[in-house]
Amino acid sequence: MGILEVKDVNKRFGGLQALGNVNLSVAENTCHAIIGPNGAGKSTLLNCLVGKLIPDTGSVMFDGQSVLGRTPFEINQMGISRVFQTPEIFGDLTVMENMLIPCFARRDGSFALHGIRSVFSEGELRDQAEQMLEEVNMLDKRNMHSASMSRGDKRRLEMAMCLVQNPKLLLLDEPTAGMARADTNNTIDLLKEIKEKRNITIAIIEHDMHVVFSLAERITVLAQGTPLVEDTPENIKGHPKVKEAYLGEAA
Amino acid sequence: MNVKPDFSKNANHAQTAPAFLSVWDMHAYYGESYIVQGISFNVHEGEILALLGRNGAGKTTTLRAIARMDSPQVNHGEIWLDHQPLHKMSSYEAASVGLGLVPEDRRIIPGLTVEENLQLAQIAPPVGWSIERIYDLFPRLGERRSQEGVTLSGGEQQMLSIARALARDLKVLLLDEPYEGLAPVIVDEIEKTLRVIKEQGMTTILVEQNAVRALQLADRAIILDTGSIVFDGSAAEVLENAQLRAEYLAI
Amino acid sequence: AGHEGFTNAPTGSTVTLGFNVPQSGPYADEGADELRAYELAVEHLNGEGDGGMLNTFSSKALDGTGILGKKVEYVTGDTQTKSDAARASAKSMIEKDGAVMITGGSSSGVAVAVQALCQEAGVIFMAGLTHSNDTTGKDKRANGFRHFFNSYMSGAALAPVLAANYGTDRKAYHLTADYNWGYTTEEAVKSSTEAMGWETVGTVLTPLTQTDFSSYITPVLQSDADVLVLNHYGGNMVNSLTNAVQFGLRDRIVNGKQFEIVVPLYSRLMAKGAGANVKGIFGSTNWHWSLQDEGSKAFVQSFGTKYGFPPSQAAHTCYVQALLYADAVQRAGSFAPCAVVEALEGFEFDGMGNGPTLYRAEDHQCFKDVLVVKGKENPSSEFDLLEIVEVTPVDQVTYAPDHPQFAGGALGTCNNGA
Amino acid sequence: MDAIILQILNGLDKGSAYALIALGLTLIFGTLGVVNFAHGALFMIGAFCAVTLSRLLSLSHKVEVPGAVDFLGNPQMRDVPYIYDIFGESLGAGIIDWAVPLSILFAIPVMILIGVIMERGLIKHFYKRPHADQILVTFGLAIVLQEIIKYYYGANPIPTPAPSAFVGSFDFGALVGFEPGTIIYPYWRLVYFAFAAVIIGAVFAFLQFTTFGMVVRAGMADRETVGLLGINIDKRFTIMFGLAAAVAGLAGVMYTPINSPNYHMGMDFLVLSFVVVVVGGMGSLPGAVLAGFLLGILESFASMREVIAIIPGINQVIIYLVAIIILLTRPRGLMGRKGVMED
Amino acid sequence: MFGLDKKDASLLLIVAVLVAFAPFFLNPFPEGSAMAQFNAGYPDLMQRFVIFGIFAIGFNILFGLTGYLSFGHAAFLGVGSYAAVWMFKLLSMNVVPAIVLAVITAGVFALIIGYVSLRRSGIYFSILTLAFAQMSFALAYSVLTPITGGETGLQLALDDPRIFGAATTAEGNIPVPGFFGLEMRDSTELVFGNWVFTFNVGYYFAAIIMLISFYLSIRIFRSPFGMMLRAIKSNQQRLNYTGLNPRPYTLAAFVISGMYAGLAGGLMASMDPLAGAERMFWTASGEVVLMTILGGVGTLIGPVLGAGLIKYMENIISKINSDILHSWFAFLPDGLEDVVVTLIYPFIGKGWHLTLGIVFMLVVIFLPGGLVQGGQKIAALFGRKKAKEPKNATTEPAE
Ligand SMILES: Nc1ncnc2c1ncn2[C@@H]1O[C@H](COP(=O)(O)OP(=O)(O)OP(=O)(O)O)[C@@H](O)[C@H]1O
Ligand SMILES: Nc1ncnc2c1ncn2[C@@H]1O[C@H](COP(=O)(O)OP(=O)(O)OP(=O)(O)O)[C@@H](O)[C@H]1O
Ligand SMILES: [Mg+2]
Ligand SMILES: [Mg+2]
Repeated sequence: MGILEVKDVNKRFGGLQALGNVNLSVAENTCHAIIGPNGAGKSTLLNCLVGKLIPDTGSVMFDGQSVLGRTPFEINQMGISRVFQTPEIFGDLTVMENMLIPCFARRDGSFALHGIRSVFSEGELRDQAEQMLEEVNMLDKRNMHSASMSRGDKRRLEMAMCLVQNPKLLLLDEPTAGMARADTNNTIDLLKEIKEKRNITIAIIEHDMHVVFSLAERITVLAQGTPLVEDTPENIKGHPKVKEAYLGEAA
Repeated sequence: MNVKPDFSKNANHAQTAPAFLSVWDMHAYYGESYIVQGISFNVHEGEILALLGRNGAGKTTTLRAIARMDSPQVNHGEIWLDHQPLHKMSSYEAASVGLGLVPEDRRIIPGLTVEENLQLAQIAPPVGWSIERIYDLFPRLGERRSQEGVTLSGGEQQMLSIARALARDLKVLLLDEPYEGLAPVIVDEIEKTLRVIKEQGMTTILVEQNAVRALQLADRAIILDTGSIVFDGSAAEVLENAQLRAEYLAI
Repeated sequence: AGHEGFTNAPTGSTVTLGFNVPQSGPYADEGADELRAYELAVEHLNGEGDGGMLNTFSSKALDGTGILGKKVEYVTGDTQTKSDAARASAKSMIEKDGAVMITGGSSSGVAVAVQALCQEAGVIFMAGLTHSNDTTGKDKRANGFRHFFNSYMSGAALAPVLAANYGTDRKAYHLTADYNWGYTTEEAVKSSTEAMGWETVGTVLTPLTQTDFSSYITPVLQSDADVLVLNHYGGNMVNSLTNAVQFGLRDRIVNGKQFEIVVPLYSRLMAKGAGANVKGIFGSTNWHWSLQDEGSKAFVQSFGTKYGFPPSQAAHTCYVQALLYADAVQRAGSFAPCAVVEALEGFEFDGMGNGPTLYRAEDHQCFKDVLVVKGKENPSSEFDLLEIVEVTPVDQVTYAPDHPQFAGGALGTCNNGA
Repeated sequence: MDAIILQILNGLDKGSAYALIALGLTLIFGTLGVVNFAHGALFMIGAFCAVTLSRLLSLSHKVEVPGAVDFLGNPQMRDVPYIYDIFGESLGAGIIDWAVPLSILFAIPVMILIGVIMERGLIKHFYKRPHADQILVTFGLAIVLQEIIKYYYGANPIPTPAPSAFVGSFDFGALVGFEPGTIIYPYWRLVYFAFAAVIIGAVFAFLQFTTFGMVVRAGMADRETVGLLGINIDKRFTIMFGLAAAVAGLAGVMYTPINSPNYHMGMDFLVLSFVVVVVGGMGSLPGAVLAGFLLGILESFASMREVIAIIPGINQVIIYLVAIIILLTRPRGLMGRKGVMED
Repeated sequence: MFGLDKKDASLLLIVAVLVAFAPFFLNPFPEGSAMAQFNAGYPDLMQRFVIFGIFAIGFNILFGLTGYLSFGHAAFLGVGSYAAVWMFKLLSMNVVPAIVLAVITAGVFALIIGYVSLRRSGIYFSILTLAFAQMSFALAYSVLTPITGGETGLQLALDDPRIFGAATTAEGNIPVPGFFGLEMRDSTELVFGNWVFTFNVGYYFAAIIMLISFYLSIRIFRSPFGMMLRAIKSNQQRLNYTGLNPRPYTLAAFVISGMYAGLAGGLMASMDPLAGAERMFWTASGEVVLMTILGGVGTLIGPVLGAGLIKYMENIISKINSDILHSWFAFLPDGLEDVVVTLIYPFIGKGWHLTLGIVFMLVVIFLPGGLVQGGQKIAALFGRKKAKEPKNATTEPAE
């Protein structure tokens, strides 16, 4: 029984069957990759997990509880954090403030009215935030206006915001797209390390096979909304159907 | 190897050199932050130039400056395209003389369907590929033609963004991380297309984090670091120079 | 400002009056006319110009040397026809400019609000144009005085004329502005016409902010009413009358009678705004420049000479109020509000238009003749829009101080302030 | 029954005024995304185009009226319009009589010019600024325009009647078998209704059958990208603004015989037109028109005595009440587009 | 100091000093001089400055931080003043219960209206709040006349019950509002040669409340709550996926700013015990929006400056008439004097709206950040702070 159990999930957009009978089980403290051609329904699947979309049928259980019918913030409070395909950060805020908000969310729950206390008196949270920034190599940018960062930096920030929440399940939608090679490698290391240290389960969508094969312990290949195969990286690499439909020459 | 092109201060290089697109001593700012710090380079007709560098090096800024976007502001410098002074034009004028940009964040226009996004590109002359031909290259777009553009999957949006550039008759194509978020097979497909249009005489500047892939395609390469050119030479040279690769590209 | 036992006692050789009129908003033109009248009054008080009504005023206390020998100066302010703004403006006159008397205004809401303020601050308020019963009814104040007539008087003056012209067997339909002035006017007209035998078949309240009255007019077509009474003022009246005429109400024959429209309170500016639609429509007014008594003639002469056109009723009332205040101070020998109140209470005078007039002590309301007018069929100029049908003698419009339409509220005692 | 029919007519008529004003506003506000508090002022200026033209036409010289004296005892003067001297008295009077319809021709170029100047000179710099800044600048502009009109024309309403051919009413009821005189409707209001229909149709057609609408919509969503595609969006925005100003102005011109124009009539309509546009849904022309008619009709019904008797004061609040109900039940008004001014 | 960082503390201190010495600053011209017209140091206007300052500070907590533009905030001010006047009528002339009730009533109103309106965002939210406020205005002006006094406003009367206080004073007048014996309208004057400075109890009472409100608003701006509100403005989506529920935050901001408005309303009634329905009209709501933008949205002190400027224009420029103008330019030769007066005349007195409109446009065109930005420019000009190094990192909204 995995920490995340997706059963028979279906989702239609008008005439398009975006997800068809998707079953997925992610074991605790593993890294599970979801790959597949563009438009296969990978992001849609993640959207169903975090409450952005509600599946037409099927069930999604996390940690023994159903996530369906819960609002996004409730699902996050259960321990699921997500990095989006296009960076979603608080553009008007500084990097440090961006980091503090998830810290508050973790400490205080979905709503707490600290109307008078100063942000600067939150020493402990600031330390956590700084430490996380350090880990993603962004400490020097902590007072920067986050909207004016380059895109690779925005991605790293978003990932840091999710990691600092110490989620049980981390959902990553192409986290390294547009990231420089060096940072991609750092990210791989970081994710590996954090997964071990903090006992985090990771589900990752990636088109960069280097990342996929370095991180994933299991891989699901999704095509046209249905899982094609699920297997270990080695087997996937050699799988002829996957090669033809997805990997092309890269394999 | 740290070659800066040799421009004598007084000569207007662009009028003498055989270059097709020529950037001369360009300085670009976002508000008060000084990003592109005086770069000069030439691109010859029919050439593919790879523009490489770390996150935040200023690649996107350079492309946006050439495309004459409102930000960054180019405070100094000249940009010539085929003997026309781009630096005196606004972005729509630059587009009308044959410049096209595929922006890094795709910029699909909300509220418009896929087809309308493409039609929009063909309103102002010069018109390039027909919409049918585009659908041949990207069948997925054809299938989704009446879907709202922004609801496309990430990769589909990237296809649409490239397609929109092809829908115009371009002399110079600026590609900002065009492979991002695309399945490996599609990347192969696009690479082929780029070769084809190169044959037809299109000049291309390619910004890409996957440096190896970019260098295999490109004729020449420029490496940017914190807003300055640190290398300008043939693509093969970069692939061979391990030190350069390690220092600036981490590969 | 010094301390002589009352607010803003004038110390130097001058005395400052505060003219608080609408300078912006829909009544700005009316306010401008009021201001012209005040400027004229100041001129006359200071012995400049031809003296205007000072020559015809029955009291001869004023001699053209200012008030109690002090030259009259004035400050102006904008009421915006909003009670808050009017009070702010009046306060600045009192607190900053040291005005001993505030006068002006062009709506009852403003008059009542400023009157209360003056009471509290200990200065005299001489109301400008305010027609609601409340100003000298439930909201009366000891420091406040009204020369203008009121809703009750309109009703009392109009009813007999309407009965004489349209008969006593009429069915009236009221459209009434949905606020205090509208309520008092409707009540006044209703009760006095009903006393003549008319029947009221419907009353509908219309929002202040209404501009198109068509949906209120068409039900009139459906009712069996043969008279429409428009208890509207200003822009409301201009629009409702225009709409009523558009819908052909005046061409209708109902119950075998010609359909008629009545506008209880008329002003020249409103008549101008409504254009040809006012022709032949009855209403009442406080004063009109075509009056031929000596006072009116003198005023029209000096106003017309100075500004090139005849004064409005608002201008008249304001001019008269300024003179009455000055005269009261002169007679009392003091600017102290309580002395002025004493001098004005029960004061009888003549020569200011409207015939012999009484400032009644019980409620500080002037009692004088009221004019019933009618839109003129063939105006000879852009000012000649109304013709006087009848000058209703004062007795006919006088009521007891405890008349139910004026019930509630108390005058209180005069306040000299600090 | 006839009462209901009359109220429906009233509603349609009021609705056509609302729809027309909202149409112009939605071109700027719903389509260009500029919170234009000066829209009411444009409507008002349109109305004053009519006033101005009728004043121009009746420019006069003075002639002494023999024997009469004015209020000061001087000889009475009479105005004789120059146009009488040119065209003779009857034709001259006829032209003056038709001043309001003629003003349409006068107002179109004037309003387009005002719209274009306003856009080029001012609004252009505010597309990228926050809505708050747009509010401040257009509100300032509205005040300035109002005050200029007030300075020259005063604060009092100025009667501007319809041609005498359109004075009087049309007996609908008799046409369909009701008792004569029960369902009558003024000619000019019928004209207004027809006029509104024509303008609305024309604007729809222009935006529907050309790519203009799509380009402007795209430009509002993302100016930068549209520029990248070689489209001069500024020019189109200017045209759009001129068009919107002309629509607002024409609505104003035709409204003058219904209610005498005054300098603050724009402000009176302003809030209402914003409500209509938003209830219709941001960025939707049909929505704005539909909301205009809907609110017009509901307002008319709410002003009936029978209705007020049941719910006192309903006529005071009906528009806002309906607006609240619609906005709460339909997230983006009647037909709003997603993402337009939702943040 | 007070849990503020140095910059904020010094801002608070500067404001406190300005407020305390306002009677001097605002009356720079000697009595009787030509320029005395521009003096604003009289009680009513000074009270208005601080009261509208409170209103704008509160409004800015909602609009400046969350970006939710309420176009109906005047309703809360109106409700607050009605509540306060009713307290005066029923209970006593002490301002404390009146103000407390004003704040509570406005808060309850804000809770209801906010709960409903916050179901929508952007312009849809604005129109919802506008609709509620317009309904309140229309009803208060007409149907609710027995409660609100309608057109003439709710006033005190001689026959009010006033359970814990005298219905009338010894002289037979209506008593005035006070704070345990201190009457709000009491003033002392300090005469200094030709200068007269007025120190008014009501002003200082309101000013102290304003300083407290200002202090609270700084604390809110710098608190986690304030940060959440800015995050809502920036990206509500992300906030949701970060495990935070935006609704209670916006509602809290709405209620707090509604209570500020109620406080302003209560104070207004305490200075001048009358409450009129026009206070709730949309133009009144629009005014606070304009004040905030004019001063600088999201800045701490901006809204107060904006409120000051608008109230100054309304009360000072509108009072200049042609007589005063002539007396100013009397030194010019006659012909020239007339020309100058004719040129200026349209902009003063009854033309004050024109000047206001022009000021709005000029400020927003040349100072995109509002008056606060103007202040910064001047400060930069005097080189005290030197043009700060590249400002790509606007860490906090500017002050
Ligand atoms: N709101 C929507 N309405 C209609 N179709 C949609 C919507 N959202 C997604 N789709 C379609 O559903 C399909 C699955 O999309 P999804 O974003 O899940 O793909 P993906 O696997 O993440 O692809 P990529 O790798 O390109 O990001 C796509 O074809 C997309 O066009
Ligand atoms: N709008 C902006 N305002 C201010 N600074 C900006 C803005 N956009 C980018 N910058 C800064 O300019 C620098 C260069 O950014 P640019 O986006 O050109 O980098 P890049 O080379 O494209 O990086 P990436 O590979 O991450 O896309 C970065 O340091 C970034 O912080
Ligand atoms: Mg995806
Ligand atoms: Mg980039």
